[in-house]
Amino acid sequence: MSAADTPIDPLNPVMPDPSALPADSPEWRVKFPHVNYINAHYGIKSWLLTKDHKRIALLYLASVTVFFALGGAYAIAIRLELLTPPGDFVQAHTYNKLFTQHGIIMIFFFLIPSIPAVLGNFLVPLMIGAKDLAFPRINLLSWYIYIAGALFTIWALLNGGIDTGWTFYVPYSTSFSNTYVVVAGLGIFITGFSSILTGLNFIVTIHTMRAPGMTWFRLPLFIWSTYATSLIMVLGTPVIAITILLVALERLAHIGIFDPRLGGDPVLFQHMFWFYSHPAVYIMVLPSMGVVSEIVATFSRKNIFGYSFVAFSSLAIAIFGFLVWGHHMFTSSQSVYASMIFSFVSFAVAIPSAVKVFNWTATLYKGSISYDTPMLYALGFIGLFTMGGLTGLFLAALGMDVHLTDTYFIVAHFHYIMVGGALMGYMGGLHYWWPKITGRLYPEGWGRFSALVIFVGFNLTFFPLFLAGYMGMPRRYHAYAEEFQVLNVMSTAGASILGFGLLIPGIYFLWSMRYGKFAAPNPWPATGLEWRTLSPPPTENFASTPIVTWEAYEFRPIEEMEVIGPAPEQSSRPVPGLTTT
Amino acid sequence: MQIPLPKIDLPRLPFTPEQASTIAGHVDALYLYLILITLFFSILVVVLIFYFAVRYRRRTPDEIPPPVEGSLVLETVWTITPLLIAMTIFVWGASLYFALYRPPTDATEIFVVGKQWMWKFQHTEGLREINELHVPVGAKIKLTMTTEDVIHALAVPAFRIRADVVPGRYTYLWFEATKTGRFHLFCTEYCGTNHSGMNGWVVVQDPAEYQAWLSGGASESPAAQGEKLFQSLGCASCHKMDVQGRGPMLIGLYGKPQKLDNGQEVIADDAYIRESILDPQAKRVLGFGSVIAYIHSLAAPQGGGTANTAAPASGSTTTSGIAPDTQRSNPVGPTSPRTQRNTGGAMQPANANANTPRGTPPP
Amino acid sequence: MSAADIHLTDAEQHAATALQHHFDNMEQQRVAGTLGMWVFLITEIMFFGGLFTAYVLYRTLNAASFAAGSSGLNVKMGAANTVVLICSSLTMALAVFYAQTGSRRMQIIFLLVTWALGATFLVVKGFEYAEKFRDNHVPWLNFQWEGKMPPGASVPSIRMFYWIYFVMTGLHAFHMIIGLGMLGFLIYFAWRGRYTPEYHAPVELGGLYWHFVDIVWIFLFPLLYLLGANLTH
Amino acid sequence: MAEHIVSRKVYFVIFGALIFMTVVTYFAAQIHFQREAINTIIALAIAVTKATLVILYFMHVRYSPRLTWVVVTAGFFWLAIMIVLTLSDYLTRTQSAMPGIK
Ligand code: HEA
Ligand code: HEA
Ligand code: HEC
Ligand code: CUA
Ligand SMILES: [Cu+2]
Repeated sequence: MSAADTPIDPLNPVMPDPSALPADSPEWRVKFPHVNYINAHYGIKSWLLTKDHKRIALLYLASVTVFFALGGAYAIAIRLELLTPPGDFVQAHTYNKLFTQHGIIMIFFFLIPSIPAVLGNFLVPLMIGAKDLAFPRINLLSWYIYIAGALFTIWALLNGGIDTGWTFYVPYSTSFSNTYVVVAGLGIFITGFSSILTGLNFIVTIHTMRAPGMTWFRLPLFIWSTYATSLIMVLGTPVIAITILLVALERLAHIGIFDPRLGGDPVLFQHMFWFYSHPAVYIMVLPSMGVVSEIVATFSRKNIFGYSFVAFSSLAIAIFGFLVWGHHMFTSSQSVYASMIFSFVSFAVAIPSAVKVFNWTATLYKGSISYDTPMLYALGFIGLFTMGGLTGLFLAALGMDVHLTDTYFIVAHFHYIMVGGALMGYMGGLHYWWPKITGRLYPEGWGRFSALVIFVGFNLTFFPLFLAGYMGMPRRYHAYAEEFQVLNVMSTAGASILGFGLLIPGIYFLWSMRYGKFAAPNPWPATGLEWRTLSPPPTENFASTPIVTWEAYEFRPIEEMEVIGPAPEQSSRPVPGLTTT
Repeated sequence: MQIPLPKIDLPRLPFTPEQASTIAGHVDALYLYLILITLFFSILVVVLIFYFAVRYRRRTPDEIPPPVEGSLVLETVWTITPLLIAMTIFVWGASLYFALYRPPTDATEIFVVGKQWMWKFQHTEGLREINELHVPVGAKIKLTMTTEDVIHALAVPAFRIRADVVPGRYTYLWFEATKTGRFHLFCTEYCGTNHSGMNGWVVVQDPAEYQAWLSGGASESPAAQGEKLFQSLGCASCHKMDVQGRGPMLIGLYGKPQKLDNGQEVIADDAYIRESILDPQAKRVLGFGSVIAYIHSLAAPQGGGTANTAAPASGSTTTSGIAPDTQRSNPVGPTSPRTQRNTGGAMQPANANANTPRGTPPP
Repeated sequence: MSAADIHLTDAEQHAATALQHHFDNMEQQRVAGTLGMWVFLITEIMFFGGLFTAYVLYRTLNAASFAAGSSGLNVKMGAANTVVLICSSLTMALAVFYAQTGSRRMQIIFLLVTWALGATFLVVKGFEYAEKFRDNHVPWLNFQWEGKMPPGASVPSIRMFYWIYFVMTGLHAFHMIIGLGMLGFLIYFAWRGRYTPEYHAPVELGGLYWHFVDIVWIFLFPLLYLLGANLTH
Repeated sequence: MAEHIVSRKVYFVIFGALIFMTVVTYFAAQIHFQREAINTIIALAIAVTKATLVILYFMHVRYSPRLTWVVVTAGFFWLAIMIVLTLSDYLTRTQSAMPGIK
């Protein structure tokens, strides 16, 4: 039976497998419905030297997954240690390395590159109708830089690790710690350039490579949030680079810019560190917000309520996010007046986030809502981000932060946003675009199941930590007082559920790459340009430059959404789901 | 001290910290306000999501709902409302902050020096303590704090106070305790290996009891005096009661065999204990080699470390035999910035030996 | 601007073999390159910005020490280097001009002159560093201060000034070295006749970078050298 | 937008102005003003002018699309944010430094 004459069943947009080829037969790639970016070239070299943004995205996907698993392993060790009050599972200095390395890896090597470098790389050209990013070679270079930075960091880890906390506060990091601060710092320094180059590439691409008709206000919201993220990467990352350079110089040559004995000021380090690291938290969450906008629109088949408000709120977050860094320093001996400014702006920067939350909720109104896995993650994101964000307000309130800073309340706050928010967004995005990325479907039932397990496990892990924090349990403690134990046991129990929940997608994603059903070009169906090419897309994305005549999120019956497929000669067999070429 | 801000007195609920200072009720009131806001918005969002998700669930696979345009009125409402609410939090939080960080002028001053990994307190009367701070209930106390090495932070959750101590500068805290009892005191700025061991207790006493404590409590039993010495000399910073500190746990030690690092075992009798105090190097407990090296470095002339100061004083074989007045003999060096003149400023961060980088760190 | 706004004749497009596959036309490619360079330059501003912040802060807190430290620098050499760099900016601009107008010979000549001026700058800088070494003003090697001590100045803060001086000028010199390498690359390809009026983006972008490095120096010179100039007599 | 070619004359005029200002700033720095700040202000004003000229003419921003203007301004604006907000802490501090440290 030829698939081409099978009508697409909108109820089940998944096509019957046209090839009826055993998926593991040696020629399966050759006989795959069409020539695409995955099967266009073979061999390890074709991957390591690729300039195709989609392949580079996969390189990133593989590398950040490794780091996520590593960071997760550290997290499990942390939770095991905290099961009981005395420090019995590992030694104090080992514990300090655990949370430091957990933080460094999760932030610099997992979360910051996760959505921008994986989904962003894959989607930005597709969504705006371009053949590639503006600078494909720089794109590849930035992956190599990332790997170089990662190798330095791994070298530091293997040699005995680093114990300064991910915040590297001086003078501990410059004069007291005798761990591999400089090597690990160098790793972060180098990786920073990867992030700068990625951001630069996105900014230029979004400005100069949009397809005809793709005006700014027709851009998918994911592009807006990626654009805002890129601004932060470009404007903020150089500052952490120079800061780390100064720490290294201070350590190696005692330059004394931060050292009070040499006339320096340790608080200056905190200013410079947070000048980057606060905006960096928006690098972590903005892309997720973009993903959530896409998912919410698609699975309620509605245009995003207040599109331009959502778009501009991303920019507002990126810009105002640079004015609040001092809220990490309320108890640091910073001037009380400066604290007031920073606190004030912190509240202001919460408003664009609020706008987004309300607009997503309003989008659901009168929609046609389905509960596929990506949607479950997106709705989870909205709830958990709201909680994480609102507890951020506790911390932004000066007098309240004095009691809460450096307690587990902080730990709970940022895990709610970074795990409950950013990670959920990333997972949702991976599921949502998985058919496009691999051309295969993941098993929906397992998807929903694991999303629920993760949601439950997550809340059990981190909610108790709010309480522990308010009771006063300090963070970065290897051994703690008895009265906090109950809460910590709950948290550890939750972490094991969470870890189990995360393992499931890890397994079925791998499984689906080989055995999953073939995906139609537009399985959900959704509206973005990326859904108007094949799954997986051919190397240069579209057969001809698309001309955009529709608004963002303009839902139409799937028959009306033509696929701008590959040139006929590229296609080795009829492509199912193609109405036009 | 009257603070013109809302205040609540919490009953002791599970998972809430005790309220033991004048400011605690004020902080809790703000906390409650924030919780209500959080609950309101979280419930609002969650309920709406659930309601819409059920009410507008997809009924036929190809249904395409009509698009809904945005609404400027709604956008304005949900921009302005959160902004206004946020501003109330800001103002409240800021006023509280000023109250927390502006010490009353009539407060009694206590000097605090943090160092890796202990807290040293000095009362204006000259009395010094380590990891324990005795204060009378109902008195306004101002802490003037600094550190010899890295940044630490002093926090007393029951009082809802906290501030970093920063090398090269003084920072201040104040409180007025409202309850007698023992309250946790934590170091909450990460400061290195034994950060989690850098904690202790604030002991709030009745004024009379406090006076007795100040004057030395001469009528106590030798064991009680010894305990006090053990605390005040800083032994407790290494020999913890409950967790493994830098020194071995001493509970259940006396009279039992102890494994040494040369493989031998000794019985921990009086002689052994005396020797261990005087000369930690003589017989080393398994697993503490590097600490011994550190204790050695404490013997350096300007350091005034615990080990060598305690040694000449212990004329008899038990700890309680140490003359009570060693308590005043500057066992850990001068603590207060004010007394720095007469002691040559050994504790000044600028020249304290603990402040020089330890060895050559790896790259 | 989007690709739709850009119209070039086919002839123009085919003239340029340098068009990369993913761009629609040369104009799009050029605009993208220029924007990319500018965005890169702001990251450079922020990179140096961290140091400028430290400088401004300590200068504000220890004005006297910084003036004293500054009086130990060689203003003449600094000024000479400023002139050298301004000249090199001019020659670089001219090189771009000749690339735009398609004069291969003049283009190469001016690139070479720019290179030579850049090298001169580094040589002068080298002499200055050597002088600092002789005067025992290099903080991690041999710092001693026998110079001016205006009221309020202190040796640690002066030492800090010298640290900032070395880190800032060192980083600047590092950028100069990269610039020289880049010029070498441009000279080679210009010599090979690669740059035409249609395609000379590398020369233009190289020019932007070179001028940026010049601008950094334009600020470093007064901030570091001129501060204490009036203390020297 | 096609490329704009700046004439050589403009380059030479700008070059002359830059050299002139370098000379001025050099001699202005030798003068001992009553208030120290004046020296700094003169030096900085000249530096800013010089940088602006380089950016506008040598770097062709004067003839560039608005986007380039935005990018350049944003760069300096962000630097200003960093410096100003950092100083907002130090210049309004009430807590004292330890005697003899600073
Ligand atoms: C992705 C990461 C991320 C994000 C997005 C945020 C978002 C916010 N953060 Fe968080 N934060 C971290 C990650 C993040 N944070 C980390 C990692 C740390 C600790 C670093 C360390 O020390 O190791 C930290 C620490 C931290 C502190 C310092 C605490 C301390 O150390 O003492 C503060 C203080 O102000 C703070 C505040 C905020 C605020 C106000 C927001 C806001 O942007 C939140 C805005 C969102 C909402 C407000 C929710 C949605 C709104 C509504 C539903 C409407 C109702 C709204 C109102 C009434 C205003 N955060
Ligand atoms: C992105 C950021 C991120 C993420 C995702 C996490 C995830 C987790 N973190 Fe994280 N955490 C930080 C960032 C993050 N953390 C930071 C910045 C700090 C501060 C560090 C500091 O103080 O310096 C911190 C500190 C921190 C602490 C406090 C330590 C202390 O102060 O003493 C704790 C304690 O419970 C903790 C626990 C956890 C847990 C249980 C998870 C769990 O969510 C982890 C779940 C993941 C797994 C269990 C992995 C298992 C899954 C697999 C192996 C399958 C994957 C495989 C394939 C896909 C193939 N973290
Ligand atoms: C800097 C940390 C430190 C301090 C402070 C310290 N000790 Fe110790 N102590 C150690 C270490 C490490 C050992 C184990 C080495 C050894 O046995 O030689 C030890 C061993 C001992 C022992 C023998 C215990 C055994 O298990 O064998 C006794 C008794 C003792 N100390 C008493 C004291 C007393 C009393 C004080 C206070 C005056 C004190 N210590 C202060 C670190 C410290
Ligand atoms: Cu001291 Cu932590
Ligand atoms: Cu922040």
